[in-house]
Amino acid sequence: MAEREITYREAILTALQEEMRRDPKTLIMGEDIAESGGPFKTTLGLVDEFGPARVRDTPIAETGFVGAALGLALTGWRPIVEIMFADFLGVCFDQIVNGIAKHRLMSGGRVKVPVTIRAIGGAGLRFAAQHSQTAESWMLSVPGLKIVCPSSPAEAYSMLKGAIRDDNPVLVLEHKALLSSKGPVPVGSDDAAMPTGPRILRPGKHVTIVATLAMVGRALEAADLLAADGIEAEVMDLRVLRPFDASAVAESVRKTNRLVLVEEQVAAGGWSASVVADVVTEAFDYLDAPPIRVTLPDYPLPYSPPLEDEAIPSPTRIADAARKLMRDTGRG
Amino acid sequence: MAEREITYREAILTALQEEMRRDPKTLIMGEDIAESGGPFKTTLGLVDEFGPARVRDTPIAETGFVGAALGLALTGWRPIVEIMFADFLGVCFDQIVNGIAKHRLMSGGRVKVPVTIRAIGGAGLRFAAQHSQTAESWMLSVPGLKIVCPSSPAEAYSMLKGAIRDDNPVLVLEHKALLSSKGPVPVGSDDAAMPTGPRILRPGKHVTIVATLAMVGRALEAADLLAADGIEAEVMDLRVLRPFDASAVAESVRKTNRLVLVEEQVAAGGWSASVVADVVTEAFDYLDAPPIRVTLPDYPLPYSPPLEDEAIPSPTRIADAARKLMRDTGRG
Amino acid sequence: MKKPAKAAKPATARGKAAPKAARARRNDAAPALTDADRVGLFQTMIAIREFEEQVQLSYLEGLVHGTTHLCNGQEAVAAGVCKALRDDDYVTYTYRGHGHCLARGMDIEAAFAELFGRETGVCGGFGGSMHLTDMERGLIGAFGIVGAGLPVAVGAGLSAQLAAREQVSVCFFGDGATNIGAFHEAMNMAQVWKLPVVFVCENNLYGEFSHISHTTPYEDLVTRAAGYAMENVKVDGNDVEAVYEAAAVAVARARGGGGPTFIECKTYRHRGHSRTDPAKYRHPDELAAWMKRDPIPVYRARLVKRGVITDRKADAIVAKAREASKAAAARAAAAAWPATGRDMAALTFA
Amino acid sequence: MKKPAKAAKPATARGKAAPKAARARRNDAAPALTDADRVGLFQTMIAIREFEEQVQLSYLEGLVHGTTHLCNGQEAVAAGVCKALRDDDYVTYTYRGHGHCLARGMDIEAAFAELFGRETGVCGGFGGSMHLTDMERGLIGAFGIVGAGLPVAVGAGLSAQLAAREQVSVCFFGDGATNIGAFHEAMNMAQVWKLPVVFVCENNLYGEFSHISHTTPYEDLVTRAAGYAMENVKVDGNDVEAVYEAAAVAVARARGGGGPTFIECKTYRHRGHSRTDPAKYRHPDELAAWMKRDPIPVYRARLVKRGVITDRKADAIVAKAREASKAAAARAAAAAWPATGRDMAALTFA
Ligand SMILES: Cc1ncc(C[n+]2csc(CCOP(=O)(O)OP(=O)(O)O)c2C)c(N)n1
Ligand SMILES: Cc1ncc(C[n+]2csc(CCOP(=O)(O)OP(=O)(O)O)c2C)c(N)n1
Ligand SMILES: [Mg+2]
Ligand SMILES: [Mg+2]
Repeated sequence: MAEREITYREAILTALQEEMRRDPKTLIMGEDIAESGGPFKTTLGLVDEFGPARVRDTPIAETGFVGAALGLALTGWRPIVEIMFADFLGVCFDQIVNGIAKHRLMSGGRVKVPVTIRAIGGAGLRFAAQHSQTAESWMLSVPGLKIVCPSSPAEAYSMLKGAIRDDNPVLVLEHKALLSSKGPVPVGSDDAAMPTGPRILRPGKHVTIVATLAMVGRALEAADLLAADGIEAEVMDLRVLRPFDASAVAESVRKTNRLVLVEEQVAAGGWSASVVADVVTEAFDYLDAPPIRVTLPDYPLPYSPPLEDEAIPSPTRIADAARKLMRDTGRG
Repeated sequence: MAEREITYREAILTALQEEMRRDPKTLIMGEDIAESGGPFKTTLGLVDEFGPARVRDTPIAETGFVGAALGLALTGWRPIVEIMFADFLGVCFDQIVNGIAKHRLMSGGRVKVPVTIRAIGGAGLRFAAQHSQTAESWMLSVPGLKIVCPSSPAEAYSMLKGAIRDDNPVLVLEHKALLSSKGPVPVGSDDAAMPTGPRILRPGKHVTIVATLAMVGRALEAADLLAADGIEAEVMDLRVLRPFDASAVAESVRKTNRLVLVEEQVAAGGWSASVVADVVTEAFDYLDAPPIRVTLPDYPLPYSPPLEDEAIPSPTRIADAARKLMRDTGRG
Repeated sequence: MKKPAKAAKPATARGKAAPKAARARRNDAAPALTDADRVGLFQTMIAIREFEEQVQLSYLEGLVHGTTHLCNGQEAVAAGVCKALRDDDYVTYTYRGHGHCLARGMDIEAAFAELFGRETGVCGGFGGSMHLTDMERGLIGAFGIVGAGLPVAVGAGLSAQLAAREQVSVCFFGDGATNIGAFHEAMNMAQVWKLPVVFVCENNLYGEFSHISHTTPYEDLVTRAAGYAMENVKVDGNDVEAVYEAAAVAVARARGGGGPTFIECKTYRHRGHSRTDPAKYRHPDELAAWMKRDPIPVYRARLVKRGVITDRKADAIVAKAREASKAAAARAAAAAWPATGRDMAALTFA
Repeated sequence: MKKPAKAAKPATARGKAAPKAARARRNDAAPALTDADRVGLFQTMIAIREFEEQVQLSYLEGLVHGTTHLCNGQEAVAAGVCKALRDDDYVTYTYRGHGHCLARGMDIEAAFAELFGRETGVCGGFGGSMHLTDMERGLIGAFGIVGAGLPVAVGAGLSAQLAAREQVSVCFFGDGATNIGAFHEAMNMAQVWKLPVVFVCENNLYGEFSHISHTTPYEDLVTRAAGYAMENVKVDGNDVEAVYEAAAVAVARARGGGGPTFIECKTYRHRGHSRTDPAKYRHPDELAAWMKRDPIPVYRARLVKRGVITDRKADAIVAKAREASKAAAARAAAAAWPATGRDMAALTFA
């Protein structure tokens, strides 16, 4: 094990490489992932090491190859599939929600379904409404599925390793705006457990800010802005969307008494609503004001830069929400 | 217009018949809906009146015919599609969430998409994990889509009429356990606006109970149980899941100060979380205790009767939640 | 402008796992059946028929919940195809899957118990009639979503190809399933990757209640296979030996690295689509004609005529199967319900 | 056991809208092109080429955001097919849709403005390069999800059949799209219902970066059509007149109630899949061979040789188109950004 400063993209690639070396029963399938290394180059070179049987270009047939992953998993393999844009989860939705996620329980717990689904999502690159979704809200309610979402190279590395080793279906939602971000990663690490809950990235005592994926960086920027005003924000990366457990957030709220949530999805049906609902249950008496959710607005994402920028939660909007909470609780 | 006592199934059929008479640009497509009248017999006889061109049996190709509905809508028709079991929304998910729901905004608001999608969902009939979902949680977050869910024959009738006349995509989620339930319906009514928010079915001052679809009846039963203890529950049918607006619930909570939500979906990512989050925002100071959500447990629905019964919220579980709230707030 | 195409030879795909070229047993005839095999085929069909007759009786007693999809009339397909398989082959099937499971040797008491929702069910009561699974017999999944099993079978076929143990993956599905996208993606992938997958289409002429002519541009579904340049064969699905022969050829081809085959079995279901369907959409003459071709009496007569079996022996087989089903159903009905109040986490996640 | 099938005659479907049997202009030849038509085809191809060259320049200036998918090399398909259409016909296309839109007469300034994300864009800046829509020209939708436009085109075809105005619905898609389920469902439905839909497959041999041999069991995609017993034709997609002729026959068949046709246009994209793709996966010889067959110089040479056009005239057409694109791009670049801070409800819901 050695800590190295690498990109999120390299972290994904390294995790794939290490796990494919470790376990000959792993394989990866997806569109244009072999010789071309994938449109986002997260599989570059894998085919040279593992060959085209284990690094497999598929037809444009997400239902086909995601379904095939279930067949592989049931017969002793540990397949990984890449969904090029998370938006395309829509075309293989049935195989995920009715097939992969349910097969174990329907069998009375007698089968294992070790499938890893990697999907690259996210807004901010002017890809318009059909290529910018992180799309996790579609699946927050799907029992039998695990969902994790890495916000940094280190998380991308360890979550993916954990997902591959997990004996259950795991959706790893990666964010395309983070692919070139850099950070220290403990490469060669053999410790690869799935994350079990949120992580505090910056401790603070006045307000808890919870975010995921690309919003984590923006939350940290907001915390800087707030610090200039003397407001100490505790920034948490939620990390795990399924199975859903907000108790660590509630714990933070017991300290800060204020909660801001930053979600790159619309408010209705998103994880921030579930966090609020659970935190209200667990820490009702500790909330000094209603939590504020900073989310996408309730329309499909527009293409034009000013319209897209307006839609995505910005550090300023996040900081403003925190300031409002301070004011509402008489500390502004 | 005449008020008649008819079933939910007949209410659906009557609404279809009336709207298809009213507007020659309406048509309905689905599997086995023509001569056979559909597996749930909600289209019985329509083909005799409107012919096979407007009451159209499709291949088993939900992506195909839901996508075709978009093409029809863009070219002057007002298509209705039937999804035999709401669970099958998974196989045409992309056409709904990335196509139908987004086409208008992506065009800059220059097209209209008057598509009605009827999907028959719901548990309680021992249909196991792939044929029992109401499935709305998959789509709560989809901007551009409207979702309504009728809990009674009158609602089934008026919501469907409103949906058909609406110039936007509307998903009407019907519940198969309600199909034979009876109630008064104002047949022949020409007033068919889409519902704009929840409806109070039973006024009360101690606790607000919000439910949808088949859970509405159970909430009313729970209210009877509670009444025996002197607890007056206000029962609301949420009715509209998209666009999402919980302000009427907040208003009720301002009166009762207590909130129970009953949802035939798992808790994570469901509408009850969104209601809680919004009510907390709007009526924070009026909540005397954290709202309680009575939902499906977090696993796929089992087949066996005792296991299925255990999973679905019962009147007793609902009443118990309300009683707990009363106790928690020192009124038990 | 060139001529319209009719079909094409597969192009050689790049970058796929090397087929085991050595033994391309492609056009071999099926291994000949012995008389013992024939009696076995008869027994399998009888076991399925008697199982489902008992399901129907149990249904009327209120023991079977929800819905069930019986395969009466189609037994020859399950029996014939499964006869051509090895124990370590993989099979996917549908909500109409009792026959396939029994032909693979699923314990009938565990099957009944599953239909009855009991603890002793093959899925502990969690799956029910539409979701019988039994990994030990390669019964990797029953799919309630039309077409959903096909990509899964392709995955099992890929697994077999990679494992190089010459296993084969078979998927059963109906005529209606050939209209859905999953069918297409699965057929295409199996052919591109030359996977050892046998696609068995039970063309019983109807989806739920709609005749194939409403939903498909022709009645011979082998035409679908031509669109993938896939080996294909049309067979009388009510003739168990014909089904076996077609399957044996396809299975040998698959084992030998010769790639997938599409088998269309022309057959008919005697009952409605599911328990609530009186099947009024079918002309009585059509039903009557097919009842005359019921695979079981037809095969029995043939075996008796050929002296493979006596009438007495045949009767004994039926009686024994009936008795076995009845007894198994009784034991299943006496089994406990699954316990409630459990923490289901361990059943949801491994 | 019967013989394997190759293809089949469509069975008569029950319960579908009666085809307008009167005029089954099925095998008619295409209406002959006049010299003016030929110049028009050339102009259309040039307009598309110059538009996209300008897009590339504007891209480098930072005016085009996100990604773009250019169709250089494939202009003959859009030009030839659209020449066979009426103004009231419907068209669906993809993220690689600039050519189709321009061939249908989309205003190039509004197109540039959309790519630049401006208020004056054809979708007000909401759609962008991948989602150009223009209902007035029958341009009912650009689909960013592979295959998603095909069922929509089938719906428009059904609309046309029901309206009985003899309109036709055309959908453009790539070779890669023939691997996805939506393709299958759309082809099947169009054939069962005998809809006036023309499926135009632009077979440019690649998906994003993968050669067709990785993903499809053959290179001639007309074989797909045989699987639906659908009329089909393979055509040199770089020969604009050949494309026109094939399309005109298919369109006439569709208008006359003769049902759908699948047209495979063999073509090639000169650039990579999208702006970030240097297209290194292609052999330089392959590219060079196709560049020699660039539809524009080839057609220009033919027209000059036949005396339809002089070199001077051709140069003038190019110069004019280049100038028009440049000017339109400049105007588009000067247009305002869409206003922020708006209530988007009215743009989301009608
Ligand atoms: C995606 C999907 N759509 C619709 C259904 C409802 N359904 C169940 S069985 C069936 C008919 C299937 O016909 P076929 O494939 O011929 O099989 P058969 O039942 O005749 O064995 C339909 C429409 C489903 N289960 N899944
Ligand atoms: C369902 C889906 N999967 C994957 C993609 C990503 N993608 C965009 S274009 C493309 C290749 C399409 O190839 P083809 O159909 O041949 O069209 P071409 O780009 O060559 O015109 C892919 C894989 C997508 N947009 N939609
Ligand atoms: Mg059938
Ligand atoms: Mg292509």
